[in-house]
Amino acid sequence: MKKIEAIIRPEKLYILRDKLDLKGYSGMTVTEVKGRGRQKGISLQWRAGGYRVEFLPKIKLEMVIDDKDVEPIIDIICEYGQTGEAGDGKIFIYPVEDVIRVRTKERGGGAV
Amino acid sequence: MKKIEAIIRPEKLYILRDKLDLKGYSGMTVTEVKGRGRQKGISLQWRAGGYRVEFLPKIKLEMVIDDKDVEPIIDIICEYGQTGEAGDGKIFIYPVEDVIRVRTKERGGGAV
Amino acid sequence: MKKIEAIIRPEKLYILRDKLDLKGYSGMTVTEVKGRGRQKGISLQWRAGGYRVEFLPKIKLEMVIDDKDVEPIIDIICEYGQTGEAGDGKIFIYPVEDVIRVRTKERGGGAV
Amino acid sequence: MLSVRSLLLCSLILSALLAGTAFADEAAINAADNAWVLISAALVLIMIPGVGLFYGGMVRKKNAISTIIFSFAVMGVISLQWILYGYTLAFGHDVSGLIGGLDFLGLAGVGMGVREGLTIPSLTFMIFQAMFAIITVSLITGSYVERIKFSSFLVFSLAWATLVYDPVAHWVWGGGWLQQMGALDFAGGIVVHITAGVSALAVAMVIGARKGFGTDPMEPHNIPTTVMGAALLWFGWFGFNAGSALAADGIAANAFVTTNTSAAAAATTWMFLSWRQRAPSALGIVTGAVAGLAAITPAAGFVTPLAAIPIGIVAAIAGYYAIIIIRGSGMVDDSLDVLACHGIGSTWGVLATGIFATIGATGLLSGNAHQVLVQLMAIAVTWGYSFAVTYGLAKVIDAVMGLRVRDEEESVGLDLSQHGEGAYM
Amino acid sequence: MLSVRSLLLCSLILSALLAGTAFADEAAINAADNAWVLISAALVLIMIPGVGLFYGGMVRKKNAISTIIFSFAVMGVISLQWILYGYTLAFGHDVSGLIGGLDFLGLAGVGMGVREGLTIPSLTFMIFQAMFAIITVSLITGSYVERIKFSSFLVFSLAWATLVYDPVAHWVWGGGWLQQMGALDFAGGIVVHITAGVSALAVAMVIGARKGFGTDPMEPHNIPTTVMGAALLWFGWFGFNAGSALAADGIAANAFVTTNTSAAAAATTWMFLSWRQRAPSALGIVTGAVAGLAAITPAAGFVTPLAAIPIGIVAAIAGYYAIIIIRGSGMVDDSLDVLACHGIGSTWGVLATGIFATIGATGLLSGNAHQVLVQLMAIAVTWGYSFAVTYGLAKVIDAVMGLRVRDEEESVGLDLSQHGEGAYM
Amino acid sequence: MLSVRSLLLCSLILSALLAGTAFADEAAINAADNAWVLISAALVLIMIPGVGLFYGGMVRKKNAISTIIFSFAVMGVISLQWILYGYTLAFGHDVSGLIGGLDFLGLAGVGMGVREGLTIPSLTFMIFQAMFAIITVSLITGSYVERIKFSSFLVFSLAWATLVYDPVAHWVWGGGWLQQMGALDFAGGIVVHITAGVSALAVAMVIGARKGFGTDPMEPHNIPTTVMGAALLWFGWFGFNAGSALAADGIAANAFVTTNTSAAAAATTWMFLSWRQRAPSALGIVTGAVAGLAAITPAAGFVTPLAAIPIGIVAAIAGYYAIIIIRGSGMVDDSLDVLACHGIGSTWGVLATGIFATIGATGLLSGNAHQVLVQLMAIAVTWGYSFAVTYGLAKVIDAVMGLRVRDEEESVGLDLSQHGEGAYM
Ligand SMILES: Nc1ncnc2c1ncn2[C@@H]1O[C@H](COP(=O)(O)OP(=O)(O)O)[C@@H](O)[C@H]1O
Ligand SMILES: Nc1ncnc2c1ncn2[C@@H]1O[C@H](COP(=O)(O)OP(=O)(O)O)[C@@H](O)[C@H]1O
Ligand SMILES: Nc1ncnc2c1ncn2[C@@H]1O[C@H](COP(=O)(O)OP(=O)(O)O)[C@@H](O)[C@H]1O
Repeated sequence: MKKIEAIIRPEKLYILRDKLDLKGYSGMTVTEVKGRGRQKGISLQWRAGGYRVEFLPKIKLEMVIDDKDVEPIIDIICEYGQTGEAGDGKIFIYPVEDVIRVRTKERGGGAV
Repeated sequence: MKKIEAIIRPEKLYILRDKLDLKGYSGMTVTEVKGRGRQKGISLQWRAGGYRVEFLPKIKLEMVIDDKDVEPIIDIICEYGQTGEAGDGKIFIYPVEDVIRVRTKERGGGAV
Repeated sequence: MKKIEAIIRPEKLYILRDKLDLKGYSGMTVTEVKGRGRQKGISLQWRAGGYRVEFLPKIKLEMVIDDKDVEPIIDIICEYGQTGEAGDGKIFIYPVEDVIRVRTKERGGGAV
Repeated sequence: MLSVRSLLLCSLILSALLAGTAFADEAAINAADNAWVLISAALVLIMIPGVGLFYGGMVRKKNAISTIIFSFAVMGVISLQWILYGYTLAFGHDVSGLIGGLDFLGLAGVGMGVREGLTIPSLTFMIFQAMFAIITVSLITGSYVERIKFSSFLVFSLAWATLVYDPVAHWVWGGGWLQQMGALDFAGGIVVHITAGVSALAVAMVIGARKGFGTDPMEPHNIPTTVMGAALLWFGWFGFNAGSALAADGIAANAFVTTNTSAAAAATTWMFLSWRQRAPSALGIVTGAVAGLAAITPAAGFVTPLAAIPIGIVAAIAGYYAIIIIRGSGMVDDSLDVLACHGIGSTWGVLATGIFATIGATGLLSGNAHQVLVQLMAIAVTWGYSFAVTYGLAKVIDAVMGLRVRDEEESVGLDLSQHGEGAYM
Repeated sequence: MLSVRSLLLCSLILSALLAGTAFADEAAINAADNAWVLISAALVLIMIPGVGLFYGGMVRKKNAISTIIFSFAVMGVISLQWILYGYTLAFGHDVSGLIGGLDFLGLAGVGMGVREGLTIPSLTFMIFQAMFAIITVSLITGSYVERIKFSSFLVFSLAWATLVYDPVAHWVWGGGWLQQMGALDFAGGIVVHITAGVSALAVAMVIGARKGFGTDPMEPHNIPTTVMGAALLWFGWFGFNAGSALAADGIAANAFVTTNTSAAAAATTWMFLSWRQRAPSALGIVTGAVAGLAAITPAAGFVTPLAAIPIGIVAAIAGYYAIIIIRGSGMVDDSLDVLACHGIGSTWGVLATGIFATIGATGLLSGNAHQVLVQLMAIAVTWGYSFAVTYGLAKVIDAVMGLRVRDEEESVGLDLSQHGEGAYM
Repeated sequence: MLSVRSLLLCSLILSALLAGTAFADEAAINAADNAWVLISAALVLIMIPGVGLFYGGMVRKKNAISTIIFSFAVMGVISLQWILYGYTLAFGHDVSGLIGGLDFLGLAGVGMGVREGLTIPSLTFMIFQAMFAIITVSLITGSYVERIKFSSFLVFSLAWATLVYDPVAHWVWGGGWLQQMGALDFAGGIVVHITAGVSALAVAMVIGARKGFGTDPMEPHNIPTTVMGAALLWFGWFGFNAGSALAADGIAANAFVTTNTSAAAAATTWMFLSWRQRAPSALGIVTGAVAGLAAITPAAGFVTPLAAIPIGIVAAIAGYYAIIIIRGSGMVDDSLDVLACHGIGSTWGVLATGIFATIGATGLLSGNAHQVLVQLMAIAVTWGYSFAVTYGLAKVIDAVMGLRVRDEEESVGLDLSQHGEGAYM
């Protein structure tokens, strides 16, 4: 099993949820995070003039899935999560050693 | 070493902390997250009628621990974290390559 | 590639960002978390007397980087993130299997 | 480099400015009434940011500032509109029953002396009325939040105040034809709440629904803020209604009591309605209060405290089911239910005034069936006029400058896209 | 399908509604006093959501809405109770010194004319008093937050207002036996704060402590909201105390000044007390202010501004140590310290009135030791009565319908389990 | 163990306390004026936590409580200072035009009877003025937030009120030399806003910039809270300015209208200024309103409503560019722009009073050029005096006890380090 961790634009969350759902990927955990990268921060307004904010609001979307689902999910996220501007985000893939469902103590693939 | 990442019900945090503490597992990091899975969201009230929220508040509990502690911790979380209803959450186990204590630069098992 | 996950004191975020930036490490994701460990919580004031809070505000700093960058980044975080008191935090190192840039679908090292 | 000529020009303009206030005879001013109406004006003023907070808590976090600041911006723009020309359009000498003449343009002749027929200075009356104009414009904002362009909002607000509010205020309170016909509207059921509610519908129809309406959750992001806003509304509404007695007399006391009673009855009723469906909703309780306040507004000084109970109860029932029906229809996204709470609530209130009036007027139950007809007539005309003009106005603005922000701006949220700000850090 | 008979029935009921307001002689109304008491009533009204915010910021996030909406719901329910029968129980013709007769049932005879012995309309007096009944009920909510069933809260509130508030208000202000005995209570130390504080203790004992009380952190989730609430309390308290002069006279001015002074002295004292222990606590400063306000309430119009300083200082010290002792005992979870802040603070205030009174009454320091005895007697009786009746009432409700939510509901939080809502998204 | 001697001592002190209020003749009190000034005092009171919220939303989350509680603490400390000796320093019998004598020490002789030359009780006048002293001290806090030691803040506030506020209030309003010279300051442009704004600059210079100023983002953490604060300011300002008429007369009505107009004009102007640069900023709109309110304060009762428009417009332009220049200079960290909003805004307002005055006084445009000179003189003296004394005072406190918290305390945030609390959980 793998964990897909995608850092995405907050406004893309609902469309991605819809598209992932459509393909049967409904289990996920999201976290409000802030990020920086190529997108070099934005300037927000003070009363007069502005100030720079370098950490921008992003959403971290985490899904633990079977190995075979990695590529289709990457495809969906890249297709519907992008605007073409810097700041669209990244997907990180991590190995997962085990999964346990708290309710039933089931383990492994079936627990996801 | 392993990382245990448990997605739990928010109201179970304090009981789990107590039970883990009792067994000597006190180091942990918690994050407020939102999740969806089998538990199909809930409906909240608008002024009249309701609206559906699919992402539910959950707590992510992270503990980096020695390999030998994995099973006892899983047991505790499953025992005290469950209600038997969908939405009790999942535990994910990840490999950890190294741990460093910022204060002392100690590494490995001793740093946890 | 590796993921560095550092749990740090919130007030150290900006100095670490500056120091990391200087060395060219600018991509990162930060999350507000709460933690407990050796630092045994703090007591906050009620109207009269106090109450104990065991989970303290921390920042989780995540960076996905090339293997060769692990050590220099650990050094920077340990140097500028510490105060010498319990609660300075931990750095965890995880394996990363792949990285994809959402915008371009680039993969691997170049995507970071 | 200021030349002598430009200095002269300046001083000419300035001396014009100075001429605004006449030094009229203050003999007839009743200080108590003046104090009462001034403090009432202040109470109505605090309702305006109250509307902002009430609405602001009910939108998504990314639109919090945008929603709250609408009301504040309106305080700026309509205050100026009112003293420059709005007041005279509403309260200037009657021109064929339709509109006020320009006698009070730029507050000419509106001074510290007593206003004819009252015991308070003209300026006191003028500023009390100013607050009504402002808040009416701010009420409408609830229907188009989360998607309107800020510039278009400003143009719309200014034009709407001029084309809808000022004439209707004249018809009902400024000596216009509805007043001549005997229509009763104690504190603004017709002038404020029907115009706002119906116009909210019209502009919501033109601007279209929010992206994701009906599919994505449009969650109220901060209910305590909404409760705070509702609290300011209930508080300020005493000025709104009891201040409309324009004197600190028994009528003011009566209006104060009916206001509180209707709000209480409607809040309680709405609580039970939402409970019947599922659980006593906090949003429902405060919404009920507002619907009850809107409903009692036209009636406040004309009916007894006990009559305020059925007025409040029916307002809650009507508002509750109006929301269910309007939202259920999926036909229009009146985002914060302005039509249901204000339009429907107050339509009932205006009608109820014709039914229950016993104080200084008589209604159906005191044997004056005619009053009901007059009230119905006033309702019909105001609905029609408000809807038609607002619909047209919104269409024109949409054609000329566009009412909506771009899709991406809406997704990102108006706080960032329209104001370059974020509500909470 | 409405039959003729039901229409007739309706019109009968309605004409009953219309009869509520008598058209009495308005000649004797003093407009200034009327304006002052009306605005004071509005000021007391804003205190009620102020209590909600004050309390709401001090509970855990998952109970924020629940805590805030208690006060708002009380505004609905007790407003109605008061005009229907509460007012007459408190201020109707005295029946054996114990309770008011039913002469004002449904506001019969309570009209726009002047109230006997005063210079303001009966309706003004009635609605000013209504706000006191409402806020008293809302103060108690602080003791049982985070665990009460909403339905039981409603039943308790209604019954408590009827069985405790209305009689005690009658005894002290409505011509009842404590008033006849000469007990002094300018603005509600006995009637409002002792009854609320002591009843809070009783109901907290019956309902039991919150799950995790003493072990889990019960952290105040939003201190700015609490400060905002305290600000509304301080602001509105001017209406509460200075409005209780029932005229815009020198007594009102004096009460205004003593109110501000006691609040300031107590806030400052509490600040230093918490500082001595550790650091100047913001929660402590605002709590001190509230304790000082509660303490000066019975005394406000009877004592000099300087006397308000020791009154405030002692209130803060007493409240501070009362919290430490009550919480330290672990015996009861009076969650937001209602007994300590209101009960203890105002018990001292009632006593202090007997000591410091010099204006329109004399106390110990002006040589009238008897007053202290009277005050002590009033304190003892009110403590005893409030405790006994509330304890019994809570026991009965608990037996019949259960006071507490289920364990899981408490864990999840009352916002979700009782209201189906979440405070912040 | 209380000995007889200590009891005697106590009773001596207490009888001193009781002597505070004289029972003067109430015959000449005008109840309407009294009601108006009392409610105005309450309105000014609510501005004080309003300042706290306004400021509190603009600092970083870790300093939210600290910033908000400054204003609340000031309500405690300066209320006491004022009744004990501040009032007599400002309004006691004039001593050489410089300071008030000690005749009203501890409110001796300040009673319920009418104040000479007015129609309201001395106590009413005293408490209305108290609110001005408090709010002025609270305005300054905006310049040193996020880094001052709480103890030093308290000492500074007390000393500042005594050394700057009380004397300047005497000069301008208490019969002192500026008043004798004919300086016009209707409601506190000189006394409140110039002293506060200029002193803010001085103390900011002494305390130094926040760590990370100019490099780290100093983001406003809760803009809705700031808007709420601004709303309370606008609301309360009606009491501030229209209450300063000290009677419910036409002047009060006029001041009410000019206040609203200037706020509106400045809010609108600032909105366009920020828009020109990028987008209509919500922070900008509310800041504009406050600048407009500060500017109209000295002029409110002296100028016509139309004259309030240019006063507001210029205030916004001046304030806007003042912020850009002061921040751009990088020389001082007046964190929440107190100098720009209050100092600059009101300096313009005081000058504008000399230009536009037509009501009860004459200014340049009515042919009295001399008034401008007097106003300039008053401005220059107040700037100089405020700056010099505050700078010296801050230096002394810094030397004796240190103004700033330690570096780590600043990094962690003042909420935790100074108060042991956290704003949001
Ligand atoms: N090396 C990294 N480690 C962790 N998170 C990163 C890293 N680089 C970027 N991110 C996250 O991805 C987000 C988008 O990255 P950015 O470089 O701005 O855009 P893009 O991927 O389109 O070039 C950042 O805001 C940050 O949250
Ligand atoms: N595949 C997944 N990847 C990541 N998180 C998941 C996944 N499935 C579930 N979760 C998390 O676990 C929570 C509980 O899962 P759910 O399926 O609702 O309950 P249960 O585990 O009891 O069947 C979800 O709210 C979500 O946060
Ligand atoms: N075993 C662990 N797993 C996950 N997070 C941990 C663990 N131990 C500590 N932490 C995180 O690191 C933070 C600092 O740890 P702590 O033990 O208090 O200080 P120190 O590392 O200086 O001894 C904690 O607040 C917690 O967030």
